[in-house]
Amino acid sequence: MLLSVRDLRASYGAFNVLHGLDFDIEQGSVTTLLGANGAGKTTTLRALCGMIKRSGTIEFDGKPINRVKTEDIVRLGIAHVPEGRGTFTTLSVEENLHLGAMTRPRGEVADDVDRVYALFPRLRERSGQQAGTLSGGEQQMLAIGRALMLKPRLMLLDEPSFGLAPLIVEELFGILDDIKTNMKVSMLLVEQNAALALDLADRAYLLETGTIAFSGSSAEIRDDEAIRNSYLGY
Amino acid sequence: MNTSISMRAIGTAVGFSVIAFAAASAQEMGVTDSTIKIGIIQPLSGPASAYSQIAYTDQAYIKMINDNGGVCGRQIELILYDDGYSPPKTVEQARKLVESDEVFLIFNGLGTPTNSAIQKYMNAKKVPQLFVATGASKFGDHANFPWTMGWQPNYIAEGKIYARYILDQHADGKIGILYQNDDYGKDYINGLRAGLGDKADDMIVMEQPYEVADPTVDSQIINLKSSGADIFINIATPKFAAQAIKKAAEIGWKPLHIVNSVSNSVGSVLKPAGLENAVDLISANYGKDPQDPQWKDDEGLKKWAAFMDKYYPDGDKTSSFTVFGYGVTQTLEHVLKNSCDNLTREGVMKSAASIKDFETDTALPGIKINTSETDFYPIEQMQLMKFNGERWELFGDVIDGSQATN
Amino acid sequence: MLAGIATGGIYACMALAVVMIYQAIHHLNFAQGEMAMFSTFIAWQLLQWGFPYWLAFVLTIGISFVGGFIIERTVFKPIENAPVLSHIVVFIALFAIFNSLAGFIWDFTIKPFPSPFGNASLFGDGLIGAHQAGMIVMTFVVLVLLFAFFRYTRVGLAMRAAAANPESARLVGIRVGMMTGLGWGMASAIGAVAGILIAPVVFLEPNMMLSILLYGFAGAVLGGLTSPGGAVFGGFAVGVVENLAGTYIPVVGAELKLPIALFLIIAVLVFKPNGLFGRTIVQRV
Amino acid sequence: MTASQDNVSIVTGKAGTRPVAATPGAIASLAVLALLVACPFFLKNFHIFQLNLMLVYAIAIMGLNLLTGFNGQFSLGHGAFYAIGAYTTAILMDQYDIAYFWTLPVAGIVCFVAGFLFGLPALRLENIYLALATFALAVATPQMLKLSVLEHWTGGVQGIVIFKPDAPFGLPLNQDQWLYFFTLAVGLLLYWAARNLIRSRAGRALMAIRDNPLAARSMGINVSLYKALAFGVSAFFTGIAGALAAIVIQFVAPDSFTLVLSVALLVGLVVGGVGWLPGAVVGGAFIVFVPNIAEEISKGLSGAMYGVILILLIYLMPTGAGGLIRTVTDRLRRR
Repeated sequence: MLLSVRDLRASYGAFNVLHGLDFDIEQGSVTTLLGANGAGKTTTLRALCGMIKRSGTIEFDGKPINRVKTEDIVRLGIAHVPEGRGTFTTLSVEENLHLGAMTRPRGEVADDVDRVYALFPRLRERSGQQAGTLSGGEQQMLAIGRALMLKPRLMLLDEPSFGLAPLIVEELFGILDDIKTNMKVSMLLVEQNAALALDLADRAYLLETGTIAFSGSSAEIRDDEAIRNSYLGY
Repeated sequence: MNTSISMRAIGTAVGFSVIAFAAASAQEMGVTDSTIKIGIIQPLSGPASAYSQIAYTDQAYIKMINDNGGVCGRQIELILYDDGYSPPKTVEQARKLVESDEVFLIFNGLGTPTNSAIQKYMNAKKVPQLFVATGASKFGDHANFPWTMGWQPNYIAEGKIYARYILDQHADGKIGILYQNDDYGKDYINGLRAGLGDKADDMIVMEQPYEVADPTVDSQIINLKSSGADIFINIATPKFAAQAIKKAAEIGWKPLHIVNSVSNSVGSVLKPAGLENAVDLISANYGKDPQDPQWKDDEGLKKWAAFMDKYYPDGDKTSSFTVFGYGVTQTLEHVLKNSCDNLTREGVMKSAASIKDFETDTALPGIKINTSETDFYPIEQMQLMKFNGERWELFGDVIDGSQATN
Repeated sequence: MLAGIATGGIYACMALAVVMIYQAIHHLNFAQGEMAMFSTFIAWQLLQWGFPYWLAFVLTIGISFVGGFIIERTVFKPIENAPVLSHIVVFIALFAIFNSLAGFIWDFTIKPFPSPFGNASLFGDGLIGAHQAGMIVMTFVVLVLLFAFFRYTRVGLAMRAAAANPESARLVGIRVGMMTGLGWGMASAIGAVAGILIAPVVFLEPNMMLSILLYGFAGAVLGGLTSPGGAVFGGFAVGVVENLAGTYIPVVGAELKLPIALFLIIAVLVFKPNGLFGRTIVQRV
Repeated sequence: MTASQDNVSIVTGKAGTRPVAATPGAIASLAVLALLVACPFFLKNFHIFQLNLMLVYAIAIMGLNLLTGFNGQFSLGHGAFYAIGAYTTAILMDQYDIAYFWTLPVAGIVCFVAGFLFGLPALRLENIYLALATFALAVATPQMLKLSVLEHWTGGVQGIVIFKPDAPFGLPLNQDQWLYFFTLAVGLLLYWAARNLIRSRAGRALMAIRDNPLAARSMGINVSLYKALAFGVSAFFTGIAGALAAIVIQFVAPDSFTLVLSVALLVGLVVGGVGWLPGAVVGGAFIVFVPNIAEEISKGLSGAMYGVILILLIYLMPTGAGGLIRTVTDRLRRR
């Protein structure tokens, strides 16, 4: 098991958001967290990375990381593509990519940048531009490209489709699928768009007000009409 | 400035107060059988804190008085407060001294705006505001403010002395002036213009002000040079005066350079500016410069040096501030001694207003302190001097600023 | 005009230091001038103890760097989550502490500070002296070094990232606290250079930086807080404008040259809110 | 002012955002008020004078708080409005023999106009640029006051000396006591006005602009007008404080209104609590008393002591006294 989470709890100040989550992510698989707004999906990702206070056990590759600081969790190979993309808007596209490989040896970086450009040709065209001037879709690509620069073992993706046009979303998920199959990067995907997420994911967890309401393989969930109607609304 | 209404009103208030004297009790506020309580308010922090050496010298001198048995058989208890050169704070501290600490008098407050802020209060309370450390001419107004007295020569008088020198020696010169943009600078200019009389407008070709907040006066000096002036009157505080002297030399401007007495200390102005740059400077003074070798064997300065070693070893012996503090506190000692048999606030003011030919250890030979009921300006004499690259050389007679008036 | 350039060099020096710390912490540090002053006193003390000039110079920069780093890590770490205004108040507190300490240790009388470039008059009938020229050259050298550092080194990039978006910076593994500390250290070191260069002109004393910092701010803001080159230009521009205002505006010009200069700067900002050379950030959602 | 009004403000930071249990806050504010009223009868005149200054600074901080705490605009230059208020009063009293109490509204209105006019161009400036603009204002103030062309009115560096009023109607109070109560009354009146302002539609608009200017604009709020008005109102309060200061200190001079004053007001605001009106009294107390405490500790290092005290206070209460009280009451209630 790549990541194994037991009894994860987190709160914002006095306000508890997660009430004890258990879930696992297998090596090389894509897992998705589904649920309504406010169910605690983003909070789960932030808790995993140590960006908010959390309790419970989180084991990455067999090692507990629940006391490790965000900066060091990154060094273990967990890349987080945060909500709102988190690009460095004042820096250039290329600099953003370089930042993704901050924790890795310098020598390999240039090749990796090329690899990301191969994946996202649009970024190559705009390599010298300020990231803030990119379109929403391009910024999302940049965020994912930056995460790849880490050569991550696990990628946490927070609503990559948010605010993007359908065509762009389709392109993006195509690339994610590519990353999954060709680069063998494990992913934990948070999505509003359940249909899209389930297509990509192997396994899904359904989050309801800070607890896991249901879990199963993507296929199981896709085929369960009751769940689709009551939780996913499609 | 139209403050005539308030001035008159204050005069009336003071008139009433004279009647109240009679009621003064035998033991004056701030005086006991064994102590006299005195307050000092000076900027110990903030932008004017360079002057704090004066306060610490005052303090050290009073310690010396106490060690030598005090005055009038009493020890002096000194309370030193910081006003940061902010008038509202001065008011607060003065009220604290008068109403809470109940001091006998407030001595050697520093600064024009700060002393202005409490002048009326002190006079209404009838507490002596003695020997304020500013040369503004307003602090010698015996008619309206009988409880306030200055000490050093006032700036207007000094300005007149320079004017007379210029008229005597360089009557066809073109004058460029650097001045601090406040009452201190303007008093000098007023004195200078009064001294030059009708010729003032013809002779003064440029006046360049600077603010205390300015980082340098470099651009002012460049502008003065380009104005074609051949007499440069430098009315600046030590830091800016030193900058001006240095800059003038750097840009090769060699006018007849007169530097005001506030900034003629060899140690704290001319040395930083470079002694070679200061050759042929003209100034006027009333006190001895401790850096000047001609006073090496001077009795007065030896006493001062011994005092510094013993009571204020951290003090800067090259600074004119410590000389100033010594002189002014010595004058206070003199006044207190003369009022032992009437140790009241009124008695102290009377004795302060009847000093006859008193010479402090640090005053130039021949400079005597004289006051009377109608003369609240203790030091009025100065002597001109020229810098020879090493020390000041006095020349001419001791000039009485009040005589130079005409 | 030339007279303005002479003083402008000083402002440019300080403006550069201001921009540096702005890059690192996204605040204007009101205590920066006092820190620079304190560094300069350290240099002065070293010289008094007989150190050769350049050794003292390098040592001072080193001490200042470490000092700035330590201040950030000790004073600001505990309140990193406090509101911006609380930080500003702590800047003010630091200002008071440095000013008071310097006065206490070295007293308030002015001290001459040597110039490595000498005081010879170079050109313009002595309007620009050797020291002024040296100062301007030094400013440009520092500028180029900084530019290279931020543009071409990893640490430089990491520092920029940490300042631009601390949360994202953490997510790529940058130790943001460390970067802020480094930023303080560098700003403090540059402040030391500025102080050492300025002191020969204005004389060393605890209040020497008070007004220079204001001009430095003005220059930095005029040039654009994101642009070190702009800051240098802004510094010179402030010096020139101030001097021209003093010379050519009748009646109140001489007395009000500083307010007039500031007024002009604000007028520029009203029309160009990011400064003359500041990058405009187009944010698309 | 009723007790219940007070209580809300003590407990919640942003007035009216949270309903709260009545008693502890009401008792606390009544106690503070009672103490403020009783003080002059026990203290020496000098201490009354200090408390009076504290109230004056508190009023000025209240004005600054309206701008910074409730409208999110930053000012390092409020000393300028304080100065304008003080000079308005001083000139009116000195040159035109106008009674001191009439000068207050005039000073307020003059400052309102000045603040509004300054606010208009400042609208285009955000954060640091606004800070610089107001900083420049603070630096320019003493120089403007010194201007020789204005010397006829301002008295130049020498300043203006004015008279301290006696208690009217033969009240058995000395000058200091009377002025203290006068200031207290003006302060309470302004406090009442400020609280009502914050709770009014206009107040909500101001806070909406602070929290999210874009959203506020889309809600149909005229952001520019409100921001300029906020500057004006804030200057009105601070100007009245300046006017009171002139009367209490009996003296105005350019050196009274340097950058140090503006900085002190900002420090007072933060120490009292940004966005918490009663915090102004705490801030006022800080401005008046902490430098004295620092001086007591060490003469030579008073500045350093002041800085250390300030840093410790910020550690103790990073969001000022207001924040501290909020946290404490929150904790008490949860118990």
